Amino acid sequence: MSTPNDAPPRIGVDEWVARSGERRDRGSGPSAAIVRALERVGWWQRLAVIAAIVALFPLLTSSDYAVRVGVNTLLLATLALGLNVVVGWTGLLDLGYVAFYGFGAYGFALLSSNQLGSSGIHLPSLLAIVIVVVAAALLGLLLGLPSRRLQGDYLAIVTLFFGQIFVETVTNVAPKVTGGPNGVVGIDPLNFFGLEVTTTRGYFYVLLIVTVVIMGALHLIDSSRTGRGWRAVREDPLAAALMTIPVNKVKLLAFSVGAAVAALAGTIFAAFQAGAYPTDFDTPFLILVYAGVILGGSGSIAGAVLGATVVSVTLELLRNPSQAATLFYGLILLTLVVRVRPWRKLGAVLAALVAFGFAVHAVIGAISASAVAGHPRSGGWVGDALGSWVVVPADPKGPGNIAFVVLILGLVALVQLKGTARTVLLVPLLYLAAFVWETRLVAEASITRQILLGAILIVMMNARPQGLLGSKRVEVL
Amino acid sequence: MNARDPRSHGRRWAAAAASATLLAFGLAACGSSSGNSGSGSQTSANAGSQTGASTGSSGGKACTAAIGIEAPITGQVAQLGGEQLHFTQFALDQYNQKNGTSFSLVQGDTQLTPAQATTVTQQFISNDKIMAIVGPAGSQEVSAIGPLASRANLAMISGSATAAALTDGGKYPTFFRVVPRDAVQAANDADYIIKTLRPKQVMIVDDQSSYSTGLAAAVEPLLKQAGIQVDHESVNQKQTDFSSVVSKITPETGVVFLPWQVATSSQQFGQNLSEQGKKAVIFATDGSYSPGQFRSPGAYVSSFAPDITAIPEDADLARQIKARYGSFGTYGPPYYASAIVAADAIDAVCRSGQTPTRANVLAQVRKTSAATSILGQPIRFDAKGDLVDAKFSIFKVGPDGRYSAVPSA
Amino acid sequence: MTFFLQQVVDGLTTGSVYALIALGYSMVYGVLKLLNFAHGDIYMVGAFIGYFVLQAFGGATALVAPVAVVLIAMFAAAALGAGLLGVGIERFAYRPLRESPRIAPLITALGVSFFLENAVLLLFGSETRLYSTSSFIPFSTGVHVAGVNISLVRILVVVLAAVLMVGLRVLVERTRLGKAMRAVAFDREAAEMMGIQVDRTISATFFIGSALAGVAGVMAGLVFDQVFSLMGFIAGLKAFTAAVVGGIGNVPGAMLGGLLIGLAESFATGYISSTFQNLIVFGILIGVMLLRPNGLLGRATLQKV
Amino acid sequence: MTRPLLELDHVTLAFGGLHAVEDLSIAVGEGEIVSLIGPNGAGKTTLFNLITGVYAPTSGDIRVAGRSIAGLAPHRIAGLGVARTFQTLRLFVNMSVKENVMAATYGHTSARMWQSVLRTPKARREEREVNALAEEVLGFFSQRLMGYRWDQPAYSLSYANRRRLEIARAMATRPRVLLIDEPAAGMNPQETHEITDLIARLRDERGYTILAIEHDMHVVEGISDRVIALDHGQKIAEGSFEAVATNPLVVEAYMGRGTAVTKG
Repeated sequence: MSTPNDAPPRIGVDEWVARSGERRDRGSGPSAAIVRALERVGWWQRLAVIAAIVALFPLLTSSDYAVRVGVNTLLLATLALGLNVVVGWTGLLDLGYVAFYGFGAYGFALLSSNQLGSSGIHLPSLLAIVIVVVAAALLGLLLGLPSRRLQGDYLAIVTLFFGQIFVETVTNVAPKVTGGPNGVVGIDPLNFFGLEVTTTRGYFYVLLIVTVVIMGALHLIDSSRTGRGWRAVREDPLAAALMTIPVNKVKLLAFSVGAAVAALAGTIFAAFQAGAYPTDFDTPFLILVYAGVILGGSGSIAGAVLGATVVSVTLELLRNPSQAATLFYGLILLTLVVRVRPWRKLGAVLAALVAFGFAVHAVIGAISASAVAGHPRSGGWVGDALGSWVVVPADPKGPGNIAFVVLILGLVALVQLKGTARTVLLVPLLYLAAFVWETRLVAEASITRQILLGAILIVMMNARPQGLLGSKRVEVL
Repeated sequence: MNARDPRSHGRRWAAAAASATLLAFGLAACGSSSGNSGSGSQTSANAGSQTGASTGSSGGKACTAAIGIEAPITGQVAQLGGEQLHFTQFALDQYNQKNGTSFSLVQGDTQLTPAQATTVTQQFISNDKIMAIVGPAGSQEVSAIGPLASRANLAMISGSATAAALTDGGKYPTFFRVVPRDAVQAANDADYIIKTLRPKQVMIVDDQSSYSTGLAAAVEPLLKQAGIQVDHESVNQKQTDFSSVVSKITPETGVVFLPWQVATSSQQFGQNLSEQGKKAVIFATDGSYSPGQFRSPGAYVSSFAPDITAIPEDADLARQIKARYGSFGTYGPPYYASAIVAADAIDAVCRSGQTPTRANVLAQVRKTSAATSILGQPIRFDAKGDLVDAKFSIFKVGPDGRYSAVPSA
Repeated sequence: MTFFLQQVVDGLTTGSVYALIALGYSMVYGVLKLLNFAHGDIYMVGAFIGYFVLQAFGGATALVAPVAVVLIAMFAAAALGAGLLGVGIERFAYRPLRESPRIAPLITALGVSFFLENAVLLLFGSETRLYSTSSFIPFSTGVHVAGVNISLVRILVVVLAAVLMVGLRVLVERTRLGKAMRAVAFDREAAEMMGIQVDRTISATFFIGSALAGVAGVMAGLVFDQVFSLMGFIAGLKAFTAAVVGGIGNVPGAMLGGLLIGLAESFATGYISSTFQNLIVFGILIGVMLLRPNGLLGRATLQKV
Repeated sequence: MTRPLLELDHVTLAFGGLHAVEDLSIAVGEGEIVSLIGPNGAGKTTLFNLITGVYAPTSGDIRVAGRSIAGLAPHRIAGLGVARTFQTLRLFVNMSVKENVMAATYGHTSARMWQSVLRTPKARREEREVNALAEEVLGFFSQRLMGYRWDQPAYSLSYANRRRLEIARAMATRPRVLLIDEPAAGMNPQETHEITDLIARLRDERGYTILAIEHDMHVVEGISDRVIALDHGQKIAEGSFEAVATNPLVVEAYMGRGTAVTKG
């Protein structure tokens, strides 16, 4: 996915025309053929094809868990789509976004449970969703009002307050109504005209339809007057105003659309989980939505969906230690293949690595038997394969911790070094990485998951600052 | 999609298509490999018992199964979850070693959010090696995953979800807890405060968590009935300085009731009290029961178990855990007990010659009858999943920070 | 009066800690226009360094050196360690992204934050560590004014924070480095053409800002006792708020913002309601932001059209 | 002079005690090209900001075709037919060339968001019109902004082309009055020459009334029907190029600051 020109674009450098031929001729082989085939059809055909592929997914797996991860992914994707309107297109840093998700969930919860009144309120889902989404859109308008006066990071902080206020309010104010920290439970499932959605697969398809419809709608908006207005406001609010665009109105509209999309996702989430709890709508979740939008490429519809997918699926893969191991070793190998050129050098490094491992294992084993008494923590064939290669002490915690710190320092040194020294250092570092993984990281699977998520974010953004599908942008400060 | 270049447009869509396919495969991998997903973390539980597994005692073949733990292992309350994880891991390691079983532990980090707890539970359900869940930690998580676990016949044995509503009306038939419900502790504490401490005024400070507000709501009416004036305050769980709340304590306030989740916060509250020279006595609940961390002299702590470090049979165990994982408080021991309940149930199924299934493990958990436990009391469950004969002990913190049990009123 | 004074003392201590963290936020923002979300975690690392230095001296109850020496060692080690960590983070996570859209380093900063929090969790475990300050600086060694006991620790924290802030102000206004920092903040390219070593200046900014956060971490340990891997998250959020409310990029503004939030918190609890403390504080801050859209001391930058 | 289209009536703009524009009265007739000259800091761009609503006048009135626009929001003023370009180019740099122009039709279109989503006949018709308008406006610059450049992001255009695009974008707002801020700044002699022609064509072919700020006296001489000289926010001279250029006050205003009247 790398572009030929990795330098950031600069104003006034007319590389566009010069590179048009290159763009046209780029790539050969199957991937380029697919690209060309897709270019020939319209956007909605593409969307339909992708939707159809995704729709097959629940049929291919028998696991409810996989489908549930799909549901979570689609929820995150929908949220990312809404946030993309506010952040990616209109350029408003909204840190209170996830409150609308919560608002949607709580709104639906109150209108579809026994929470209010003596026998509760149980509206038909469609009605409840419409009420909640419209209310959220209005609330979005209201909370967008500060954007008339505040810009950039100042707007960010005020919206952050709104997000916090939402969590505080549902937790502390009127716990009789919102259930306080225990939330609202016993929410009705979605029902449309007498048809109840009760299975995970059912929710998957409901969400798939919602996501695809939103993607289509946003695509049409993006290429319409409204979309151009949003992006013009992002690029230069003052110039936009002088080009007949009512900046404040356009900003409020963006807030409102974002809020409505988030609330829609919230209603489905509440029905799916059959409960709404305050801790689900706190800042850590907001961070994930942002990560999705920006990782995918701020400003791109497909990017928002892809980014959310990457975030959600990566987090799930990391939940399972054996998959995490595959990801860990796989990523290291992939990085090596991409970064170490030519092939001969790569071969040398790998050979040296194997030899280094056996040598270290032999030497340390000769000095102290207990230092190699442990077994690699990775189970399955990986663990067996590494058994006599990587050193695992009987009590690996202390050495593992030290190695972890040394590994980080080593990586720091690696970036500083150039040439042969770099290649030479690479071998012990790779070994150290395996050592740390087998001694500490697998044992603390849950913590490792978070550490790797952090590392992946850092590496991904460094590798591709504009996001996976984003286009390179010029920023005028 | 700023520069409307149809070509780059197509490329992005192609990438989206490719990644959607990738996602499908990824998810399929999630699903298909969940059957053996235990293998990854299996070793983490029985790493300490490599030899244990071979000395099988139950009919020649080792009893093999996985147990899932749901706890906030990372995130804002990792203090609690870490301890829960360590005790569970330790319990299973020991159990395997003693009984020749081969029970592995699968970690499920929920960060104390119901949304994540639901996903983790679904993952556990998909993993057909998992026979029981230890946890989840929070009452709101239990209500979120209760229906899922019930449908899957999956027993969940919590050591910290104490909200009374969870076992009312048998909503979650597969839910059990080895700790008494709020009502028991609330009645016990209120009784002691009213009859022994006899304050004119009590300040209740909750920490806005599910655990805390539940206890506070149960204690408040009892105190009021006894004619005690109650001042209810509340602090955010993430707060670290309580001086402002402490400054609101009047000389008439005899007792400050702290149903808090985090022992070190109670300790900080005690510091702020003595810093401002206030004379009120702290009465904390089991969330603060942690001899290493909450040692405000003169304070009272209630707990569902006598000090496990004071039980002679537990002393060795406490020492080992401390050596392996560092100091601990109130959240670990019940998880040890939960893990043992789960392990015993699976082992019992194996001993009876059956292959463990969720249904027969669940039935066995329901029949649990342990004469003793790490908590120093027998463990049996009533029809709703609550502990039978739950008792609470009250401790006074001495000048040296040591806990000593006081006779109940 | 006693009650009022008590709230002031509480507010000032918390506010000083927030202010010190906010300074780093603001300085980094000044030179890079980057919201360094990992800043709160640098503060956490500082608190841990202080804790381990304290343990190295025998721990709270059995100090093997005079208290003053221990304190100096703790602050110095935390400042140095945190400072170097900050420089390292800038060098490896942010520098490659300097020419990218501003939102990219933002996500990188979140990644660094996740990484630091959980690396510490992995290395040091989940248990909360306690400084147990009262064992070596008893509460009785304070000042008693109008019925309020102001402990020595609190005085130390407030005074040290004030000294550091004045020092920083002098540094920014008077020294060569300060001038370079201001120049880079104003226009990086122009500064580079004027012969200012931009990379070095940015590194220095990160060092100073992070060192201040490290000192704040030790202060928090001394006053609030608890040290744990996620303590930086909420403190960072508060400091971010303080920096923005004061006028981001503005040194006195960060101090003012920190103190304002500290005082608002203690007064909200003391006089209105502890339950709604955060709601009240956020309400006040939203009001401030709407009245002064560029922060308290931030100047509206006149747009050149 | 024909009927005045743009009138400034005793306009004053004060920032605190500082008077950026003081008691200024100007009238520009329909179809006229008027140049504003004056040394740096004379208040020329500030005057543009006043007319376009970036600042509201402290006192006095501004009228377009007899209608007062003082104090209106910038987008409303733009909608009433006042468009401008910027001295420091302010394009929507990350949008394509064509989108830059299309965005500027916002005020003259009215399709709601839902209409765009449902692609109602009205939305389609508007979109077609906007598209045609953009192509037509860009066509005004002949080969410079044609065809293959439409999908190019604005940032990648050359400096001169970005200046042209600014004018094209302003044209898309359907202006009656076009305020052009230093059109020839940074251009080479060839491009400067082209710009001079272009401004004349803008009036002759499109019928815009033009008020231009310009430093290059050759350009000023080439385009202006009339020249107004400002200094310290006040009008110091008005009339034909020759009359203003030789006006002693103007010469002094420039010379006093060490700048020659005829530069470039």
